[in-house]
Amino acid sequence: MSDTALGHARHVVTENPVTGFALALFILFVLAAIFGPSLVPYDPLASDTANALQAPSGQHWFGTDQIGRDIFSRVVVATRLDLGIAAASVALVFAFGGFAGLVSGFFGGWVDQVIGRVSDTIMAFPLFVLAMAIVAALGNTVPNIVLATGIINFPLYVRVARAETVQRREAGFVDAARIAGHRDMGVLLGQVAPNIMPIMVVQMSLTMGYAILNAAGLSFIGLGVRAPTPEWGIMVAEGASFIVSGEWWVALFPGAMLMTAVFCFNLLGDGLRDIVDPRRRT
Amino acid sequence: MSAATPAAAASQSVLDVTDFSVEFRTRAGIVRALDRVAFSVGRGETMALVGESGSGKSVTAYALLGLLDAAGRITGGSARLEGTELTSASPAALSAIRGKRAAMIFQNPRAALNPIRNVGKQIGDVLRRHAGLGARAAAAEAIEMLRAVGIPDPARRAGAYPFELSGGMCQRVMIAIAVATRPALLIADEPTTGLDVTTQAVVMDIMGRLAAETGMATILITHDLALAAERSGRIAVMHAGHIVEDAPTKTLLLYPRHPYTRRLLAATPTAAGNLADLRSIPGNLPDLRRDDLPPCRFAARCDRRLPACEAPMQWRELEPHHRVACWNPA
Amino acid sequence: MRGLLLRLAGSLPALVAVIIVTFVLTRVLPGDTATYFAGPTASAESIAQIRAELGLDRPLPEQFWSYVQALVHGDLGMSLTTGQPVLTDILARLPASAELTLCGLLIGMAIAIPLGIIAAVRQGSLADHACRVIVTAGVSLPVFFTGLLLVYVFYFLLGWSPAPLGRLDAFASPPPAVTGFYLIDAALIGDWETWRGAAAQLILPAVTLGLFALAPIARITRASMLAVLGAEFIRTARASGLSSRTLILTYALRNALLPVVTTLGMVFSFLLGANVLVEKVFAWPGIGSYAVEALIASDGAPVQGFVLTMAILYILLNLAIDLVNRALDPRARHT
Amino acid sequence: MSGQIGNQPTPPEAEGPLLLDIAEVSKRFPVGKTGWLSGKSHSLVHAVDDVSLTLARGETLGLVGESGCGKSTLVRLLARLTDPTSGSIRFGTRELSAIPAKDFARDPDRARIQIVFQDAGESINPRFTAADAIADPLRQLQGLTGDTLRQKVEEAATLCGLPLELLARFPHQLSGGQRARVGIARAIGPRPDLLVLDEPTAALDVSVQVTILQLLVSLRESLGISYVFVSHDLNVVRLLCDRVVVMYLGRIVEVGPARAVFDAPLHPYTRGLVAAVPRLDGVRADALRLVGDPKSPIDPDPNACRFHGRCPIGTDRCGVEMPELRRFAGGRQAACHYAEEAPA
Repeated sequence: MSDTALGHARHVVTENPVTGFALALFILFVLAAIFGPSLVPYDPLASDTANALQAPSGQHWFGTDQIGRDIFSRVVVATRLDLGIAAASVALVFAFGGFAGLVSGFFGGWVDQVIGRVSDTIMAFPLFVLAMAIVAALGNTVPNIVLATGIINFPLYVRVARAETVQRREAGFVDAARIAGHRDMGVLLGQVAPNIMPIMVVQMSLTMGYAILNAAGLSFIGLGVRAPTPEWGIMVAEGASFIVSGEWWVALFPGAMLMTAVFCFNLLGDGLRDIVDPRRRT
Repeated sequence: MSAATPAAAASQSVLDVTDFSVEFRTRAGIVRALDRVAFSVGRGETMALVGESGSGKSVTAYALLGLLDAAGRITGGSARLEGTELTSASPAALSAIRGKRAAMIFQNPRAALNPIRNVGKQIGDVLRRHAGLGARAAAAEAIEMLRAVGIPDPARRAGAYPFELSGGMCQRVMIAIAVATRPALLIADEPTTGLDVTTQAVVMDIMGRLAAETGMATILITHDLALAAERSGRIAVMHAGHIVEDAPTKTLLLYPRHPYTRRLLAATPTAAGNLADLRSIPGNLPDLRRDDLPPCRFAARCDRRLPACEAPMQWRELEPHHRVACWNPA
Repeated sequence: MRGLLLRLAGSLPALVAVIIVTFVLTRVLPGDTATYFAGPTASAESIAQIRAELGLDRPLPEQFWSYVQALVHGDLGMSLTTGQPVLTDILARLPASAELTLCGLLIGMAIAIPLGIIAAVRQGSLADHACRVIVTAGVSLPVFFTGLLLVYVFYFLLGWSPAPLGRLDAFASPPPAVTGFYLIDAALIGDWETWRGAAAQLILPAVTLGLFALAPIARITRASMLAVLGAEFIRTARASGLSSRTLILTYALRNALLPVVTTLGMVFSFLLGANVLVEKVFAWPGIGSYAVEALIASDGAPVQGFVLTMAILYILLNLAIDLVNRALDPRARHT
Repeated sequence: MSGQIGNQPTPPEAEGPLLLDIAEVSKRFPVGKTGWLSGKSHSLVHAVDDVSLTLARGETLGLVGESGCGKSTLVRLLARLTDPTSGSIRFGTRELSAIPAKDFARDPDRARIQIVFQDAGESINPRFTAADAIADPLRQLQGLTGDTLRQKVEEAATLCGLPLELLARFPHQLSGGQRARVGIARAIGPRPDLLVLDEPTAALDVSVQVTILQLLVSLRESLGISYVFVSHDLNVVRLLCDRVVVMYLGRIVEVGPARAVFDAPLHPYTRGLVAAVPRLDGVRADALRLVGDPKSPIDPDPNACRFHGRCPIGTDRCGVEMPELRRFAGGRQAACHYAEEAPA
């Protein structure tokens, strides 16, 4: 299986260079997140008012902001925080939402009812507004952003995991496993879960992008990460007031970085979906 | 199989197919799905096209009516519907023929109907397109068609949606759509597969009655030899894109001549036989993507194979109306 | 009719859930609610006073009961920033947000639905490739960033747009309020100059939201149209020789629209969130920027009122979508 | 698991001639929404209603009926995949109905009741190879590992005519006939006493069907397994089964030796069913037609014959008095007020 999957993956990457490109970009982002802070030319927090609002140049590739900080350094350093928040929230929701959906779909009954009600309640809010409310109520900290982003993605994970589980619960191989002597939990974890895992991984890649956007959006309106911490959303917010006076670089570079990261995860998710389920190609 | 004279009387024939070939271009190569298929169907006649999965019986129907998907194309031969050549007809001309002069019904009737349009309107759509009726006249005629296919309380049922009807009812609606314009030819592609046998019997009765009343020719595509035996006047047996034998139903069942037909009959459970008397068919269908397909695609599975079988296939008319594509018929 | 009433009743649990969650978020969770409500500059006495005023010293069920009672009477508290009842503020600002969101949605739908249809009908064509690029790029755009880019290009570089500062030029006066939608109100009295001014202000933020809504709608339209075109009943329709007009519009499109309508609920959820960000970028005097200002001032009641309003709006939207769905899909009427 | 005395699994030789004895088994499912406001619905689908039947050791019992007749539910009941609402299921000397389905997976009798599923492709975990699939019950139920396991897998495959080189393949790499053989090999691996065959050849072409049916006959002879064979194809049932049970809307309408039932049906439904089966020798002009559709299985009238309204010979009595299964000569039973023995 892994042999054919790998072969198929290689086939997809060669057949679809976009996925290969996304993969390369992804690796780049991961490297920036790990090694960025020790590689950047300037201290991301060091201000230099003499050199405030400098356009991009050989010295400051992405220019400097209103108090003279190097935007390139800030943008690179921010990668760790932005991706970290997104990855943590996706991991959180994958574990809880995925498991809830699995259990909900497999056992049905009151478990399904309760999990369904929780999902419905979350879904009753516009999701970004709910995230705002959670962070505003719990306080402006990184763990709270992670939590809020996880919570608003919960219904999505439940729905995907539940739908896939229900579909497989009806499949003959689940009955076959019972006949072969597996009990509920054995069937659930040993037979159903591995089968829906690839789809959940695709889901994770697709929601990474959304999680990044959500966290940056919160910071943009002043919730979440606080200045002067380098974070893409805040940096765009700080640059916003200079757009009308023509200092485009202050907002553009962090915004472009943000966009590229999200784009990368979306492309990767689409590519992974092609690998997992070639029939669902869009 | 070239230069074949179709068995049915030419004067009465509705559809004449000769040397009809179809290919599919796929990633894994060209599938030679149909090879020089030839048959004809006369007015009021029901011909069954019988074969196992992959034999090409459905492809034949789709290709005739111009319903092949983008990968498939007709590579040769001729198909004349009441004198009109179908293989060279433009898409617009085919669209004008479909549903008017030649209609088709499918298996899985509930999925084959538009789920959010009531059945009366779905019948009406065909009438408005092909019979030039206005909305009101089409609606009235649709109710008459529902009555004609034996649906009780047709005026009320015309407002029903497919999900509100049983599978058998849906198939009757399909038949009503197909015969609404009194086509000369009806192609029924596995019309009762998936329906219960009691429903199957009723649906087949209705098709038979309508064919008798209107004189339309029917092609019944089925994998079920027994159903073909009961419901057709003539059977053409298909194997791997070839028609291998074509004979009046009784003749074919009593005196099958092609080795594949004999094998197929020997594998079909009957009301009286024993399991021990049944024989399976050894081997598999040849891979139709091969470039070196043998002239007889059954040769590799055949126990009557001769050196002569390497020669190009030809039809042999063993007796009037009984043709077989075999060098060594039984 | 009975189904309609049942559906109305069906959105009650969501409403109850929303009220409970808002209550829990503001009153129960850690963090001193009185300090939060009193604002950052409050003294110890005023905090104590507010605590008593809010009844925070009473048991939770009792607090909840008075909270619900206040809600029923439309009492969402007072805004410390504006000094007005929150309900008054929100009602005054809601039309601005509604006009913006609806225009954004209309722009998104007007482009996305035809694009999705063409992409599906002509698979592999230029339109199809364009659709795929737009879909993937579109969902990757941070909406606040798109807005800023548009401002830079159309205001700073080209000078085609007015400054991104609200619904009307500072010197213009708004049309008399009928609907609160400037475009409609100005048109009603035939004041086309004001109409043009309002439209000029509206176009950039609305396009920003439209670009945001475009991707998910185009994606689902294309996918569902493709699925429907491959369905068996389309094959039946083709076998019946129906014209391509009937085939695509009556048979394929109506079926394909069902998932699109359902997805609009999700799109609305995103749009209402994006609305907050866009209002901030364009200094749009809607309820989103109201909430953001209150958040910065740590003014609790407006934030809570905003969350409730958004959630109730969203419930109503979902109700509307459900009704449209019922009208389109006979199967939905039976469940 | 089951500690009661007298309810222990018994060695087969100590048991009587009956392998399976099902008495008055019913299965009902609640239907309708159970929402917050709409309240709990009390409507029930009577999927299986008051079914009693027996299976002798070495016998093959056919179960026929049309879609919705309850045969799939009955299969799940006697394979102990679902719990009956009421009634008794005796397997050997042991009462199984009291053991919840979710615990039966670890029951010692699990290995003795196995199923061959309808769609062989779908019943094999797509992540399993043929060998994994066949090995799974052997590992779970008999604790086999290593070489013993491999040996048993190969033995089962060989018995089912599955070439050993195919064992490493995934289901999508096998043909329909080969998948069917994997399904059968998996089921006979633990050497069950009862094998439930749920439409094992429904998806196969006739040429392949024959080989699978013949394989089943040879396994029955060499392993001494009893079969419950479910099919909608009466001709196939007649070929394979000693006795046949005909179901209609959850109830048994006729039981008897297969040939007798099909050649001279007692119940009007069976008559209609038999008449509807296409025959190679052509249609009979006087064929009986069952028009209309079955009634709804939701909350059916307990006092009316389920076939009433569709029945060609029914009277008012059938609407007010549920016919019970009556015994007829030759070990036959039929549930019809007007069933009469065919003249000899």
